[in-house]
Amino acid sequence: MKFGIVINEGPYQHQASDTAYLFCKAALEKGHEIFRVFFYHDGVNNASRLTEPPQDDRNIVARWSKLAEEHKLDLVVCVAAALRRGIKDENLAPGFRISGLGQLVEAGIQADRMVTFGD
Amino acid sequence: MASIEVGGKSYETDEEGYLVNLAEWNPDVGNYIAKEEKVDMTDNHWEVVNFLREYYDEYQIAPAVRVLTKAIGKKFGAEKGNSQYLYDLFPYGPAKQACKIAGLPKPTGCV
Amino acid sequence: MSDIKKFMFVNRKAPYGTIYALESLEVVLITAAFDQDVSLVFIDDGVYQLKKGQQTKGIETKNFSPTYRALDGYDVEKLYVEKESLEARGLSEEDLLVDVTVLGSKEMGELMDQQDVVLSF
Amino acid sequence: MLHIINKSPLTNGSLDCCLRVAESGAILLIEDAVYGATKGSAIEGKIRDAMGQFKIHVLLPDLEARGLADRIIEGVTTVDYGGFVELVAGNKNCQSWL
Repeated sequence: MKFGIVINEGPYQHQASDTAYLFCKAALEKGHEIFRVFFYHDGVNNASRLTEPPQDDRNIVARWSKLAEEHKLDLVVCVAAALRRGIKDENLAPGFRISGLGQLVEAGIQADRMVTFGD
Repeated sequence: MASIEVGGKSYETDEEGYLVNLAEWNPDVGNYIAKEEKVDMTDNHWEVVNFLREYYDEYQIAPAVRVLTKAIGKKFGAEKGNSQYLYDLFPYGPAKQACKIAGLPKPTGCV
Repeated sequence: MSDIKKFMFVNRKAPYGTIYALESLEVVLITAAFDQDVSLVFIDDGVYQLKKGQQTKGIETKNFSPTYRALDGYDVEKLYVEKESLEARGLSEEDLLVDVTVLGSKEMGELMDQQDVVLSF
Repeated sequence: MLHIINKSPLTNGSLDCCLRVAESGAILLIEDAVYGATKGSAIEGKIRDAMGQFKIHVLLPDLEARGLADRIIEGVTTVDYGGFVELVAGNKNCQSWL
């Protein structure tokens, strides 16, 4: 089955990104496909390469990049939300790309299920 | 921050030349931006630009091209309600170019 | 992409206190371009998004409430408000800035069941 | 239909709203909503009532993280992330009551 994922909250402030990550990992382990992960609202902050958590904490951004690399995930950051919050190509972590809201709608059309994680 | 000089007054713009403060707009500023864009403003051009400003005043957004086309057709006649007509007036697109001349914000959320 | 899906946007948050209402509206405007079956529902504090007479000068924030009136031009015509939420806030249809269909909770639930994609922000 | 709740029902109205509007189907409590799945809370009765109409699940890792895995209300089913995935896949659609 093809899943589309929406993440509306940034890392560390809210559990949404953690839950979404563990959901994606479990779905992939079960042989499902993640069609796209769309980062919206403060969720765009999950894509900041400049994030430096303490070493004894999980690295949420790096974890997404790694999962994307291993499974060829499409991590899309909403351009309108990103520009509002200072996320640009220059500070984008590996595996993420910036694109329009149409990518969210398209995920809704293409995926069998859409799951939203947020506050 | 960039700026443009029109009639001895300075207007702030963003890097792409969109007016920063929408309230500062006046027809001279529109004409100036049009010249920069190499658009020769005719009555037909002003019709669209003025329509965009009225639309923005009323709804606080610049309309999507599809919505603009339909609305123009309804208001000014079917022969004007098609994207060919609008692209002939504004070769770089009614959303980008006409909005810029009208002093409206850059259309975001591009598909 | 010829298949048409039923998209429902569930608005349960008030405007201005958080950005969710505004960014939700932005998604709706984009979705309109994809020729899908779009409905918007307003439940709980989401009904405050449609309150007439919003004046945002004092908080130096853009008033995006007039944009709801543009939805019709975008062919987004299905706007539903939950009756219970409206009543719980002392509001009636006359307080709203657009025409909506008022539904009881259970009718709202049935409508939600029929959707393909339910998005809430 | 699957209804996902992520806020503590003791301080937030999301679960109430879901119970008022939703017809039937499954409810999954995740993140801070897992407090709703525990015995002895002020809303235990509400959860028990809802069981007649909905199948209620709780995300166990979230409950364990909060030190309450030993207090689950009888009849609430625990799932791990894999079970969460299957719930989404097994229902026609889902809604996150954010």
